[in-house]
Amino acid sequence: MTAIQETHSTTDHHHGDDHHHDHPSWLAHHFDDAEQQYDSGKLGMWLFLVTEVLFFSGMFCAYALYRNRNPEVFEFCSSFLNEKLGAINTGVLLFSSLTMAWAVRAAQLRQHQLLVGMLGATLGCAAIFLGVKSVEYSHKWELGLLPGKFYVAQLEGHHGPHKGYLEMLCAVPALITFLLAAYAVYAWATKSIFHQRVAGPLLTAGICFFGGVLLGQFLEAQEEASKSHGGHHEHHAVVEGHVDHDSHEHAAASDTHTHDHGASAVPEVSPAVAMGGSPDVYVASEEVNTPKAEVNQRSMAGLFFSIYYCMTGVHAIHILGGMLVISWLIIKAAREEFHEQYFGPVDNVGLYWHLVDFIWIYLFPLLYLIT
Amino acid sequence: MNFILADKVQPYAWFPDGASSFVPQVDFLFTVIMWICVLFFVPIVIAMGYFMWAFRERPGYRGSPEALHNNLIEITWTVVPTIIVVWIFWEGAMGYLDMSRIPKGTIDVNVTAKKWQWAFKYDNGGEHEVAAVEDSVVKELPILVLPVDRDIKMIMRSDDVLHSFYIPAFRAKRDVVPGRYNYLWFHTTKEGTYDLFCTEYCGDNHSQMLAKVKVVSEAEYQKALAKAIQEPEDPLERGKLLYKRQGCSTCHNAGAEGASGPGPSYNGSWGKKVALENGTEVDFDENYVRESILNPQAKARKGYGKASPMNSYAGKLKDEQIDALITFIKSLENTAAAGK
Amino acid sequence: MAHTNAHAENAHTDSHDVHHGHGSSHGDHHGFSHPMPIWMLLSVFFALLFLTGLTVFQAQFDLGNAEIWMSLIIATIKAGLVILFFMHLLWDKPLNAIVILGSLIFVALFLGFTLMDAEGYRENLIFKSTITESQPGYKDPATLAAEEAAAATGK
Amino acid sequence: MSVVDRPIASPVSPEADSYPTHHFLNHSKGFLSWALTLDHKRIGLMYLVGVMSSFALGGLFALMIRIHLWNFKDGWLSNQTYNQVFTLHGAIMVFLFIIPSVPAALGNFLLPIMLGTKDVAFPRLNLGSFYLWVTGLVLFLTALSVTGLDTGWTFYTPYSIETSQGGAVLAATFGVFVLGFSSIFTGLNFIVTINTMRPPGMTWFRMPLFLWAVYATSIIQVLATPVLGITVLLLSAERLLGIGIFDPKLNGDPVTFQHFFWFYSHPAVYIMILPAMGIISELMSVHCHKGIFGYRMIAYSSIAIALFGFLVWGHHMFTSGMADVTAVVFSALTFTVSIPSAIKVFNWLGTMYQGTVSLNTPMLYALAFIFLFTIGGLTGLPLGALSTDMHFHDTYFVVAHFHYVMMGGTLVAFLGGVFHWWPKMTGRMFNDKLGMVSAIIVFIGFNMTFLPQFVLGSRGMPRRYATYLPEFQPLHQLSTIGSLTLGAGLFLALVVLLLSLVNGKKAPRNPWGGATLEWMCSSPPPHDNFSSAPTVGDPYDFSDIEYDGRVGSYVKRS
Repeated sequence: MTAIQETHSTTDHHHGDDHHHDHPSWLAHHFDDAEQQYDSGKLGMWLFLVTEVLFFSGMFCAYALYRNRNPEVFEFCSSFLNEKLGAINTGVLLFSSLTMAWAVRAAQLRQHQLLVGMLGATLGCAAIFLGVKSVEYSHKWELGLLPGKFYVAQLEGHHGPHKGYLEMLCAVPALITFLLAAYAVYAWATKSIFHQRVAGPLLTAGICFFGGVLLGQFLEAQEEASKSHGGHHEHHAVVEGHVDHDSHEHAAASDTHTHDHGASAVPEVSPAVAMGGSPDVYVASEEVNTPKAEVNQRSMAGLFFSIYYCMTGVHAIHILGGMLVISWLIIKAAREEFHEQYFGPVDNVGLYWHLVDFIWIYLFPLLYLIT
Repeated sequence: MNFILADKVQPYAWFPDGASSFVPQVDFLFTVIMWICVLFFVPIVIAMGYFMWAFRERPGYRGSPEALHNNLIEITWTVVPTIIVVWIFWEGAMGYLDMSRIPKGTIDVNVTAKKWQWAFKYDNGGEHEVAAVEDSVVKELPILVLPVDRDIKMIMRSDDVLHSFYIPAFRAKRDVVPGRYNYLWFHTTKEGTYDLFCTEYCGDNHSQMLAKVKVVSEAEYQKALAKAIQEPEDPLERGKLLYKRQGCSTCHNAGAEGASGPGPSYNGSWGKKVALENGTEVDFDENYVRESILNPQAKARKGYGKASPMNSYAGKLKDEQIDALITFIKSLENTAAAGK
Repeated sequence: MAHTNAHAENAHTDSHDVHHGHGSSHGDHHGFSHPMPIWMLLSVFFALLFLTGLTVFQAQFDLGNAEIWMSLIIATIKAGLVILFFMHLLWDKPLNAIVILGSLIFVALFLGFTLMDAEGYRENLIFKSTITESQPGYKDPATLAAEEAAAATGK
Repeated sequence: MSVVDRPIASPVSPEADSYPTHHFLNHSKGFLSWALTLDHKRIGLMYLVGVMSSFALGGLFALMIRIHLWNFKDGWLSNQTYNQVFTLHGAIMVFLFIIPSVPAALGNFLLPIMLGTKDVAFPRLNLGSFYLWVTGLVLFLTALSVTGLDTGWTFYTPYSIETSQGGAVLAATFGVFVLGFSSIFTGLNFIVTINTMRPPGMTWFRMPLFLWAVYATSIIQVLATPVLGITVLLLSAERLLGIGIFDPKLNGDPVTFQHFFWFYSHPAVYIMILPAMGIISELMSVHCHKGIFGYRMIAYSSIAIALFGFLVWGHHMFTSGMADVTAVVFSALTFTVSIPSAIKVFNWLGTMYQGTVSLNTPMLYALAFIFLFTIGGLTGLPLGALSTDMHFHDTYFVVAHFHYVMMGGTLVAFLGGVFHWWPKMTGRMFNDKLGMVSAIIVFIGFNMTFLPQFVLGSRGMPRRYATYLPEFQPLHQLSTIGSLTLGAGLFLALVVLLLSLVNGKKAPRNPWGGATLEWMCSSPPPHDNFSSAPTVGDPYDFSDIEYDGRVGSYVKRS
């Protein structure tokens, strides 16, 4: 109810001012004045953010449910996510949020050049983020760390054959960057300030993507090195952690426990047997009786990666959407359309962008930092 | 209050006559609610009719635009219903807690629901029999035999999708959920035969996933138990039994009349080449039948690719049981030949 | 239009009396653009960076169950900073604040009830290990059922 | 500002009330002028046509079901077809008809006019959500034609994961996703419009109750629908990627899906019924020519229902093996929703008291609503009480209950609203006598269809059964006969409406004597509703509105 009284007081203040005869171009005909238009847009955007929050809440619910059910799986699997990359991406997104907020300020102060620059920076950060992400994804796919029933990982760390997922992921961005480059050439050829202002940031963003890819590959390679170096310790540690956690959670994960015994009583069986009986099984022969095997199967680790891909994937889609609208803003900004009367679009896209950041702020520790 | 009214209130006419310890509470509560509804509904309708008539638009009459608000009335018709629903809630919750608190020393029955048959396993390891029933869409149904005047507990699992275990006469219902156990208990009070339904939609033959519950005297129950553990020695007889007991009959026709139901008919294919969904052909022989029991999707018959998928019986049938089924299916070929 | 000078004062007013100014700024219609001072933007950004470093750092040690709460608390602080400053909720119409905070209440409801129920039937779950099923020592449903029954009547 | 272009204050002269030569219908011509229109009135009309035709489709399926059930076995449909038919009946009725019916069709047309604004806050978004709705429709038809959807409209896992009708499930879930966003954007649009665009004088408590109802509805649409979005998204991921979150084969939890689904779909029940209640509040006061009884109680109860509606979804899962405490809590919360609904019914009766009741088609539908909705509401009590629900859950008792609320409630109110505002929307009067006949036939047919189903349910007839025990046959046949009657009544209603377009006489400005703003502008309204912000009075002050024989319309004494 308070909400209602509140708006009652705040929205009652466009007394029949007869502006609507001389409507400026940026003021829609059905609004009385700039502030009404701005307030409407903003409230609308906040409501949209509410829907986004609830949209993601579904996946957070799934996460909480299954992490609570078998924590050891989440511990074990998150050791396959590269903390460094996650942290870098967090930083990148935070910086993009800064530039976005700054862009709003620039729009309000009619600093058109700065506005374009800030939007461009935001776009670039988004591109870097996606670049790093595609490295993460492709790397996991090659390891067979796939969602649910496609999960086929061998945990002895050995790679499958190089399948070139990364190249696939890079194909489209490459094409786009090429087109943007062409556009940029055209812009400078025609010496059109407007086109230059637009092409510059977009092209930079395109290049940033590959910057992100390189960065990602570099860090991933480092990780590999450290793994293969102290790799044995790594896994040992994980297994230890798993075991004593299990005894920790004795009451909770009692089911797991009984099956532990069942499994450890079992003599070694050939992968053929393991494969044959039920299509869901995917375990290397030498793993069948290790506690790790409990976790390394489609119904356990597979489930974790399902959740991982759903959350990060949907988030990545939101980033893509954000990039589209930011590019649209860049075009408007290049036309110098924004001023203290009319900066709603920048402000609202900003809100959206901050929400995307907001979500990632939770995703990062929940997925990458489980010990 | 319950006790005061319980004997005054006749069991509700529309209900099937009850046969479990839950019946009095449920029927009592429902009857009371029904009367409450009547007490609200009838006056509302009468008032509606009367106002329609008394205040109808007519020459020379103009109603007064007063009477827009009356705190006393509005508070009354807020508070009174509130009190009533609080009571209803309380009654309902108490009854429910009785239903969900399982007493000790129950007779346990393992219930396994699968598309589209109920399978019952008594605690001596014996399994239900399938018998002919009249007044039903299905000619033969699984029969669950229970002793009268005992606490019975159902331990329920599902092999495939959601089902729901419902015996109207017992006023008892519980979903059967794959991936977990659900429990249901009741106290049988009256001998007789009662209907058992699946009330959670489970696909093509959902409406034929029925069974009969036979509540009998202790002695007859013991007889039934003894009967339940035996499987005939003769493989053919045994095959016949398993064909019904394992629920093959719910999808696969075995009679001389042509294919019916979601699965291909067993009839008259033995020894012939049968076309597969993947375009190839295969000999319909022991090997094929065995494989189709253990890994049904491997070689689906032509035209059954879209049929609702059958689950593997690996780990559910002993080897000799599979042999018995094969013997039975083999025998069908001969009957069909005799038919020709 | 003749609003630009009217705006000129507002634009540079420091955010705090903007906060108060809002309710009363009905007279002029253009008091709605409140540029954020750069120092504020920057300090918020560095605060966020610091907190990120902090969660990564605290993730080094195994704090057991406390760990998830730690990282959630830090994440919430970061989220709060983003919402309050980058999204200007601090100076926004109270309605918008109510809207977004309200949504969090409903998220809590959703997660709360769902998890509450899931926790309730947890002991009834049949833990499906896709390995053990296809191997010797695999228990057939009946014996499992018997065990479960014993467990259930025991409790 | 001159007095003349303030509709409410203008002294009504005959010519002012004659059929306007220029209005939103002939404002611009050509297909594109409709397909790309940003005018909320035209969008509303397009929605109206859309939801009515999808209702016809769903109704067709309903009749197929009833006819199939005439015999207890060997009906004219195979089990498989029957399952697909009831699935599509449910899915189409819920997602394509009921949810958009009142808010999107009538709401779009009326909200800005009742509020006294030129348009909704985001006209483009408005048109966009209409086209999202169309996309959803197309996807559903694909699901229908490609392979039949057979999961039930609830898409319960794991059946929806295992069923061989994979293509249909994907098409339908994606359709639901799109329709969800259509409904979200509508709600968002309405909330913003009501919050920021009310003209001077239109305070919260001067808003017609229909707007309160739509506002409450919009809150639900914005808060609940996203969860449906993610649910169906995860479901389609189940089918495409086998993620296993809801799949017991992979240790997923099928019951979690039910929580996800009902967190939306129970509040959705109030998306369906709240705007209908709003319509009834308008109809009762206008056709009784008397202010609504207990305005604030009704307004508050709308909001209360909207919020409490979020706390009760668990009662759809009482038999799923819930923990006792959860079940008891949900049951308790469930009863809290019943009170506000009861209050509304009493207030509508209070409105009739000492009014001037003019019996016409809309009023008859309104009275039918009160009758049917009361039954629907009261039969909810044994379903909310835990022990009795154990018996009734998933039986025909539930089917009858929600048809009394959804169809006897929402549909009947929707029809009443369509008849009530038809003159305003089309500028034509319909044949009132025939209209009343249709109302009576619908009323009789409806009760004949669904009263027997209460008995069937309490005797233990489970829902979604293609065949049933012979003992149930007589009641089923009665119900089938009823459904045919009902169909006839609805068809008659449609005929009445369409005839009015052919030979209906031109509608005056205010045929019923309403006091809300939409009756102050011509029928049909001009392109942008009000040439200037109208002055707003009490929407339920009928004291100075009286019939003027010269113009054949109600006018405001000035």
